Amino acid sequence: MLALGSIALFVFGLKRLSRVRTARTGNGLLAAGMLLAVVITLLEVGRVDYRWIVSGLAIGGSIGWLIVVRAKATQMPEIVARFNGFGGAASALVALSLFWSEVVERAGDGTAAETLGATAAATLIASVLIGAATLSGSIMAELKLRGTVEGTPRIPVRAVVMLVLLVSGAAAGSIGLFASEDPATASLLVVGLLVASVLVGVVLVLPIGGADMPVVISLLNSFSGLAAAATGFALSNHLLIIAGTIVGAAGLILTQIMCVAMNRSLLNVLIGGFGGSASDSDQSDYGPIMSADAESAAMVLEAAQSVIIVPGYGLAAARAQNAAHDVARALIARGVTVRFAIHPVAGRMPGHMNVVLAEAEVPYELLHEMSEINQDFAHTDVVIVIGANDVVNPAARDEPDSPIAGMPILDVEQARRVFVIKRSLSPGYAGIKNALFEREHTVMLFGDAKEVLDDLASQLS
Amino acid sequence: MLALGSIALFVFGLKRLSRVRTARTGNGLLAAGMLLAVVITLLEVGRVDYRWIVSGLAIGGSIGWLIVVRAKATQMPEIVARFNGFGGAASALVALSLFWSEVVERAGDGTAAETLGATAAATLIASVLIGAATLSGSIMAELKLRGTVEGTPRIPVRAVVMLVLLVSGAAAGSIGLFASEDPATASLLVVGLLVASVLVGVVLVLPIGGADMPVVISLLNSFSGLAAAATGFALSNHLLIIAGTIVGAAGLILTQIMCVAMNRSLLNVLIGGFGGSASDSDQSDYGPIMSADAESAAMVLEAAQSVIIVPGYGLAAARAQNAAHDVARALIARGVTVRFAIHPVAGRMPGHMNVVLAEAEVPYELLHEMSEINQDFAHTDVVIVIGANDVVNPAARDEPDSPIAGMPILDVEQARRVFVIKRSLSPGYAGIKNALFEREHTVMLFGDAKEVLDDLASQLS
Amino acid sequence: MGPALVSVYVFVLAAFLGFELINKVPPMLHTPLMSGANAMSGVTVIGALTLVIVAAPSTSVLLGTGALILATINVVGGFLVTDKMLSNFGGRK
Amino acid sequence: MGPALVSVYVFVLAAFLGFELINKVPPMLHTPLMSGANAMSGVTVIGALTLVIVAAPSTSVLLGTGALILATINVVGGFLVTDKMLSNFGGRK
Amino acid sequence: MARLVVVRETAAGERRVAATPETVRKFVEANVDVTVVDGAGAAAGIDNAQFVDAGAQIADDRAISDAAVVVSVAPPSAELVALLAPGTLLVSFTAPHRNLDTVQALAAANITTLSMELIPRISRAQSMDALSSQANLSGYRSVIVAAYQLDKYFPLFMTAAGTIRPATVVVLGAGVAGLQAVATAKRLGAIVKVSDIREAAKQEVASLGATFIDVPDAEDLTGEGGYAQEVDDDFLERQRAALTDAVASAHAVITTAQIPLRPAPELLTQAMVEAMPAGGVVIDLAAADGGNCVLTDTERVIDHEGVRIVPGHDFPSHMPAEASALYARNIHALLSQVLDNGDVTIDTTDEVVAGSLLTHDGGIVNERIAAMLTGGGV
Amino acid sequence: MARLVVVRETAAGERRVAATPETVRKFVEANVDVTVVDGAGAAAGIDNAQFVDAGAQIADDRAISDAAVVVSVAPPSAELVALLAPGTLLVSFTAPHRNLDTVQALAAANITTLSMELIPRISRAQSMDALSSQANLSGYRSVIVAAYQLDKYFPLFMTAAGTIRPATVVVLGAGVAGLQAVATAKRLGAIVKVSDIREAAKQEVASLGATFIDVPDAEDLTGEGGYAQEVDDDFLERQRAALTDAVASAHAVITTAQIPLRPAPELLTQAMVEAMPAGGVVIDLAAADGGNCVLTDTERVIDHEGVRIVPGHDFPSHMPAEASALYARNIHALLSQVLDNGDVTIDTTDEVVAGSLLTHDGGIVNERIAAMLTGGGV
Ligand SMILES: NC(=O)c1ccc[n+]([C@@H]2O[C@H](COP(=O)([O-])OP(=O)(O)OC[C@H]3O[C@@H](n4cnc5c(N)ncnc54)[C@H](OP(=O)(O)O)[C@@H]3O)[C@@H](O)[C@H]2O)c1
Ligand SMILES: NC(=O)c1ccc[n+]([C@@H]2O[C@H](COP(=O)([O-])OP(=O)(O)OC[C@H]3O[C@@H](n4cnc5c(N)ncnc54)[C@H](OP(=O)(O)O)[C@@H]3O)[C@@H](O)[C@H]2O)c1
Ligand SMILES: NC(=O)c1ccc[n+]([C@@H]2O[C@H](COP(=O)([O-])OP(=O)(O)OC[C@H]3O[C@@H](n4cnc5c(N)ncnc54)[C@H](O)[C@@H]3O)[C@@H](O)[C@H]2O)c1
Ligand SMILES: NC(=O)c1ccc[n+]([C@@H]2O[C@H](COP(=O)([O-])OP(=O)(O)OC[C@H]3O[C@@H](n4cnc5c(N)ncnc54)[C@H](O)[C@@H]3O)[C@@H](O)[C@H]2O)c1
Repeated sequence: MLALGSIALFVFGLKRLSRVRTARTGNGLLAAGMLLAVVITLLEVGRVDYRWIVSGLAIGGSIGWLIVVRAKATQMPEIVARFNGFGGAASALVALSLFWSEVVERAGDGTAAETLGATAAATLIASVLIGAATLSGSIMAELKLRGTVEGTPRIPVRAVVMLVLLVSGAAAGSIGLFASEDPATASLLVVGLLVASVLVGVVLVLPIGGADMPVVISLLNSFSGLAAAATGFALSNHLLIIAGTIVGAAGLILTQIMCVAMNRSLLNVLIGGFGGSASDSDQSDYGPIMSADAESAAMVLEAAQSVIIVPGYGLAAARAQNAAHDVARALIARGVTVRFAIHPVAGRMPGHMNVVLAEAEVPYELLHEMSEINQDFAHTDVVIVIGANDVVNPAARDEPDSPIAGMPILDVEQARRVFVIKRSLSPGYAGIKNALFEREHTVMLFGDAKEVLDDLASQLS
Repeated sequence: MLALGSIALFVFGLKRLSRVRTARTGNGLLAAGMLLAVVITLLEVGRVDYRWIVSGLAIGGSIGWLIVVRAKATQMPEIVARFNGFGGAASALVALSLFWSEVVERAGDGTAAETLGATAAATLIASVLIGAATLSGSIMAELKLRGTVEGTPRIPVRAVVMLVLLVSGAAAGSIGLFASEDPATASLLVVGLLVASVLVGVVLVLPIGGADMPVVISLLNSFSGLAAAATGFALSNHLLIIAGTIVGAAGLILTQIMCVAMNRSLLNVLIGGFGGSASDSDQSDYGPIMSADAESAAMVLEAAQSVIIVPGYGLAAARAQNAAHDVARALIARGVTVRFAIHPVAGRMPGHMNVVLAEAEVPYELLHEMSEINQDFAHTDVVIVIGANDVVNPAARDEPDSPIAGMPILDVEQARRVFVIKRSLSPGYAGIKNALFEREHTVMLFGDAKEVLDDLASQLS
Repeated sequence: MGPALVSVYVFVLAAFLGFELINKVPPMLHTPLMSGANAMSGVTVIGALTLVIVAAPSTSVLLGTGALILATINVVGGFLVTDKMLSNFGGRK
Repeated sequence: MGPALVSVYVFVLAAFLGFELINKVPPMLHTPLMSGANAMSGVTVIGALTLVIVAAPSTSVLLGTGALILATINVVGGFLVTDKMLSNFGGRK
Repeated sequence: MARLVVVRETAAGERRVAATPETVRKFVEANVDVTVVDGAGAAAGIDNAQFVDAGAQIADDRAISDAAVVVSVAPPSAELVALLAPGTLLVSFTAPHRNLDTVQALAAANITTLSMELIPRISRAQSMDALSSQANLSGYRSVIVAAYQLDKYFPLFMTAAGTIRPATVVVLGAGVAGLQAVATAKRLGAIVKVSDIREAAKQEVASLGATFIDVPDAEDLTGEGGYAQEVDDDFLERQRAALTDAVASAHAVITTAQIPLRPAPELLTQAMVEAMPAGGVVIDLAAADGGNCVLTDTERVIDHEGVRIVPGHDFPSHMPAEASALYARNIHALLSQVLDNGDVTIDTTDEVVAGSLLTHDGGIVNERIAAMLTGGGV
Repeated sequence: MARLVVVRETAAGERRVAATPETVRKFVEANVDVTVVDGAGAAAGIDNAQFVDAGAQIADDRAISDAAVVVSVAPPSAELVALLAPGTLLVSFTAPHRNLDTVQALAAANITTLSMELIPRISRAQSMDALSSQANLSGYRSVIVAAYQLDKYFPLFMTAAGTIRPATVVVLGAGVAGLQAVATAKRLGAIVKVSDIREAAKQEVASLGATFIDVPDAEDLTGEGGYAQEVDDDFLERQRAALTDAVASAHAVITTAQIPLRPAPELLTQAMVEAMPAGGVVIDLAAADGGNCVLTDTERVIDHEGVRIVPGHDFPSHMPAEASALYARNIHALLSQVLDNGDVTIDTTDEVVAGSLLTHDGGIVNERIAAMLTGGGV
């Protein structure tokens, strides 16, 4: 019955983990569910020899902890890949361990299938196959992410190779477990299965570009869930079946969602050859840039008490004035203080911002000229820069040789957080780079100003 | 394995049934799932005497069909309540039948629990209790909907009565099945359980107002699902457990959603005393009025090819011009032909509509004067009247004594469907009733014009 | 693990599934969805079927047949009435 | 109904549940969700636990202990790394 | 087939004409025989030839004496009345409360007069409502004139050469002209504040995005037919007090407050004008009825301590072509009710005809005007 | 402590002044000794007393000879040049290409001249950019004048008295003035069509919601500094052909097309004007440089077959107070670069100073003007 609690924790955990506001507690629930599952299992196995268990848990726990504390923020995806590989490997090892303990070491009569039962035998094969392929695939993914393995090497007739590997692996496994009565032969065949499975993972991931790795890892993650479920079948452990299956299914959906977000199809990703290297960047002028989507921005805005909106030519070009006003209204309705800071030369004609904001009937009281508002940025939680560039470019102050040197600018950097809405990292009228975009507390919201703002407004209301 | 197909059909069916565009196929899938379940069961029971089965199915099927074809559109909710009662009754009867066949008719040794197994016995009690309460509750609900039983009679110390009924019923059932070794006594006690259960349903529903009946029916529906699941436990039929539980859980969520939509809490509804009669109406001047929400309107609009928007003073009063333009834009983006029909005296000053629509930059090409567009209404799929009243009032044409008699009006009635957005049924400037609102093809979208249109725009994009 | 316990697993999973299945239902679908779900709760019909497989008219068979008839009304009528409600919507099918 | 069949029921229900559980994930959560799910897939740890309950170091026990270690790394590391990712968000907790 | 004559306006500054080629064509189609007095359209940019093309004859003033129907813009002069034959139908503005002797003369001459300003303000009569069509134009024009007169941008601009504060425009009276002035001034980017004494005006002003100046403790002073009631001095005093601040910061004040057939309320005192910023403008659309500003001179623009006061009653004549086109359509719509296949039928059971009938059968039909003549007030 | 003198403008129709009490106050704070010529602000509504309040002295013209810095609006007259002592810094519009002899005289007199129209169009110099500030005002004003002149509503109205079609306004040249004209005309509800030859102008026009008239096969003719290039006759021919239809249906045409230091392109031919509807208006903001319309007369409004042609080069003087306030700030911003604790320092390595320097140390510093004088073209 306790197992049901564990399942409930898994279900609620995953659900919360998929919503921004609850993600962290969701992760906690998942961890609690796992702890509960372990405890239940220990209770069930009863009074046994804890030597291996304790040392296994201790060693594994410390290693996991160590890997994480040593990781740099930029390495997260690689680490996820690695952990994922470990999970797959664990499933395969569990299956192998079962095989050895029940078949090889017992050395009873008959085939393994007869010893273990057909279902267990079949799922044992699945477990080894999926687990081992997950391991090797994950290792490949990590190497690609690190850039150790680069490019998208084409494997000739890859589909055929894959098929051959799968078929031969499955055949070896089946013969080993269903036909062979000799444990030695059987274990040899199982090792064959293992090798084939490892190769499957390599062939699967090798030709896929580094930029597509997140999708691949997500897919492999779904696989390792399934491997766990297969182990569950082999061990007749329902908790394992359920948890493994849920995460397998959820992982598949997540993979699909990630593909859609990248505007790719899963097949497309798996065929490979796309994606280049993970560290590719179009905008070589710029260092690391942080970008986000409207939902994340909305979350930050909700927590803000004061917001200043800085419109520029891009607002007018996108004719996003109504959308900007909608965002302001939504924030005001939430009790946020909202002001617009108008730079004297924003836009392309004197008073351009006034003209377009008047079209959207932004009340004059909300508009503040530069000299009036510049010292307030330091006490402002969030600045939203909408299609402005030159007028918020610190180069005017910091780089005496800049073409805009000496022009007074809106000092948006002073604010706690800066969102910049524009379509790309392209420069503005003056044609120069803007270091504001690289600041640690600047987050780019890429896209047409009207679209981004519409999105933001609907998130906020 | 076929049973899994049936479950899948149930899952997908319910899911599709909860989305407007797929609702009808969803219902079909559910029906198919049910058919499959019946077929599976018939296959499982094997070669038996089909006499009862065939006649039961035939009689039940025809009665069900007859009830539906004879029903008027307005009676739908009553009919759902009645069917629901039948479902609950069926579960109770199945449980009773099991009890009679296994306990009374076999007349073996020991208690029923010993004969049937403890789980089956316990769930048998649950099945009778829930099923019978669902039956009587549903009958009450139907009577309330019909107006046969009116008001919200207060039952003194209702909670206590309820508790007593539940406890005594459960006690009778438990003693009958777990303690009594004499089939006759046991069956007497089971009848006691039945009676108590029927009373529970009555006490539950009687004090609840007619307007809250939909929520009550939904709750009872969830119960009848649980009754079916209980039957499944009693019969060890997993398909029954799964289908019953899914519908029980989904029904509970639906009940919750309905409460939220009515701005009530479930507890609140169940305590009763609210809700008055189902046929209450505030606006006694008007005959039956059809109203809908933005989502339904959006669905109709999506299917339209030509739409005419008729703005009036309410559009200006709500300052909904930008929202109206957003809706127009969203429709145009879907390939719908959209025009605005401007009545010469719409608003409160000459050209009022032009002024406000210009603020929202509705292109002049979309604006059409009355004389230009009046004959086009007949070929128009949908008209959206936004805060206009007098200028679309057929009284100007049909009632010679009306204060607006003789004023030319926009002939919106000619269109296939008319949506009218306003806050209430209050009259406009001329202070008179507008029969347009009662037309069969008119649907009111009540609310502030800006809010309704914002909603509509987000549904459409 | 006993079969009863597994049934409980099944029950719990089905309940979670039922809860997750329905998220946001537009008001216009409240009644049809309730009606469709109601028809589905007539699934008890398959319970009734397993009880009326003998020829002799005993009390249990009569009860079972009653259950069968009522459940069938629920199922057949329920799906029909739901379809009737939905036929008014006219959206793309 | 055999226990294997029931397990299949359980499997199918769990799969449906998994599919329904996740609807729309904001892009910023793609990686954390993947990472959390990944940690959860280390649930195989409980399989490993059931295999290493004897004292004698046989091949199977060694394999099982390897599985246990790897699965624990996956679980512990996975949840920690997920939490680390999420700690940057700073939203209300 | 009745003969309809379009007079040439003789009033000073009147540049409109009561028919245009467009309406002449419609009259001719409806079997009305139209004669236009030579040069009637000249000031509005319509020459005789265009009228002839539309089917009219051109004649001199004497044609008026043969007419069954005479249409005019300005209230009839004594000369015009003298020319009219008994039984003629005259359709025109008449400003009866200001021209009581003309009204008497019309009655005495047995002229049937439909007065454009008496047309009831009901929905179906809006197409005949010349007060509305002309007031709308005046409201628009008043803002254009104010913008032209002011040494000040209307909109707010934040530019490299400093911030330019927007102009403040105060509009007194939110009837047709007032609302159009509000809308136009808002369009140009001014800050617009409005005062009126009808409750409904508040929401109407809000519907155009402007702010309303509340008079403390004011009740709703809506009178008959949607018009405002005349207010007492005590209320006016309070209203002026409420307006003082707004007017003192206004670059332009546009006044449109009127009470039908009564002198316009005096809303702007000399002191209030003097408190306005130098270079300010007052545009008084109520000038013809005495003006809302005490200083208004109907004849000319005056400069009072740097504030220009512009009488606006003749604004429609600033845009005579546009104004005439609208007025002519109003006249045509009203006559459509009265002319039946070219013959005049005065149906006094018709609400619109009865309402606008001033003199008929030798008597003064309108009760309020009759009462004024017999000495009483309203 | 340098002495700065504000001249009284003498050019015909010039009503602006190069300093306002606001800028005088800032100069005084920066240790500049300001003298205002008696009556310099009168036309702009600023009297001597206000200048005195701000810390200036009042003197007559002779003070100019003692000045270290002289500020003016209009290009210096021969009389002013005669008054200037050698080494004086003159800051003013100079229209050098139209006043080559004045430029020579300035150089000969060893005057250092900063010409306001030569200030480079770079972002940081925008606060000094008088061309922008004045052009913006002219653009706004041009629409107000057009609306005032037209016997036509700007917005579309669908009323009980019929539908009033909106006015169509064509704007030629979408620089600062043109864009402001577009914005103002759009605000008033007109249909606005625009032509320009710079590629960027297209998006800028779209950002104001107006439509762009494409010239077939046009390349981007953006020249140096964001200004337009001068175009050849062949292109002009094609451009005019592309404009013909739009102009023929325009109630108002506002022309603003200019090329720095060159005559304005001739965009409106006589035939195009004649094709306009009667009562139409052409407003030519390029009048000073010859006009974009062949018929433009710099001195007066002319009426050509019912179309009025209004020269707009003096529009800033229609709103002298507003225009002076902006111009004075531009002057102050430029002088802030040049005055260091009250002393003049000409730093020719500064891009802005170098760009706007016309004459210095007895020579003509600006190369283009120097080239014009030595006979060559640009
Ligand atoms: N005010 C005047 O009178 C005047 C006159 C002429 C020139 N200028 C000059 O113009 C500049 C004005 O500065 P500013 O900050 O307003 O503008 P800016 O520096 O020109 O930057 C505008 C930014 O808007 C973005 N943008 C364009 N279209 C967009 C869209 N549809 N959605 C979202 N973003 C869009 C562009 O980035 P993406 O391409 O990445 O989207 C661009 O970087 C100054 O350099 C000023 O000197 C001013
Ligand atoms: N055009 C002119 O020059 C002029 C001048 C004066 C009078 N009139 C008269 O005004 C009338 C104009 O006709 P119309 O159809 O435009 O207007 P109307 O007949 O006055 O009807 C306006 C409707 O808008 C609704 N409404 C008000 N505020 C709303 C809001 N915030 N959101 C949604 N709906 C809102 C009101 O219903 P709820 O309260 O139920 O929301 C009302 O029934 C005619 O009778 C005309 O004669 C016209
Ligand atoms: N239903 C229709 O067909 C129709 C058509 C046009 C106008 N109307 C209505 O007629 C009414 C009058 O319009 P109008 O423009 O001809 O009015 P008007 O010219 O008589 O007066 C102009 C405005 O001045 C206001 N006013 C009077 N005394 C005032 C004071 N002391 N202070 C401030 N404001 C004062 C009036 O309330 C009115 O709004 C309005 O309600 C209008 O909506 C109705
Ligand atoms: N960065 C800055 O600080 C700043 C400040 C103000 C203006 N500017 C830029 O300077 C440029 C010039 O502005 P301006 O208003 O002073 O220009 P201008 O007065 O010299 O000319 C006005 C407009 O006429 C156009 N034009 C020239 N020949 C034409 C022809 N044959 N047909 C149609 N149009 C023609 C020009 O392209 C220009 O847009 C613009 O690009 C403007 O954005 C930049």
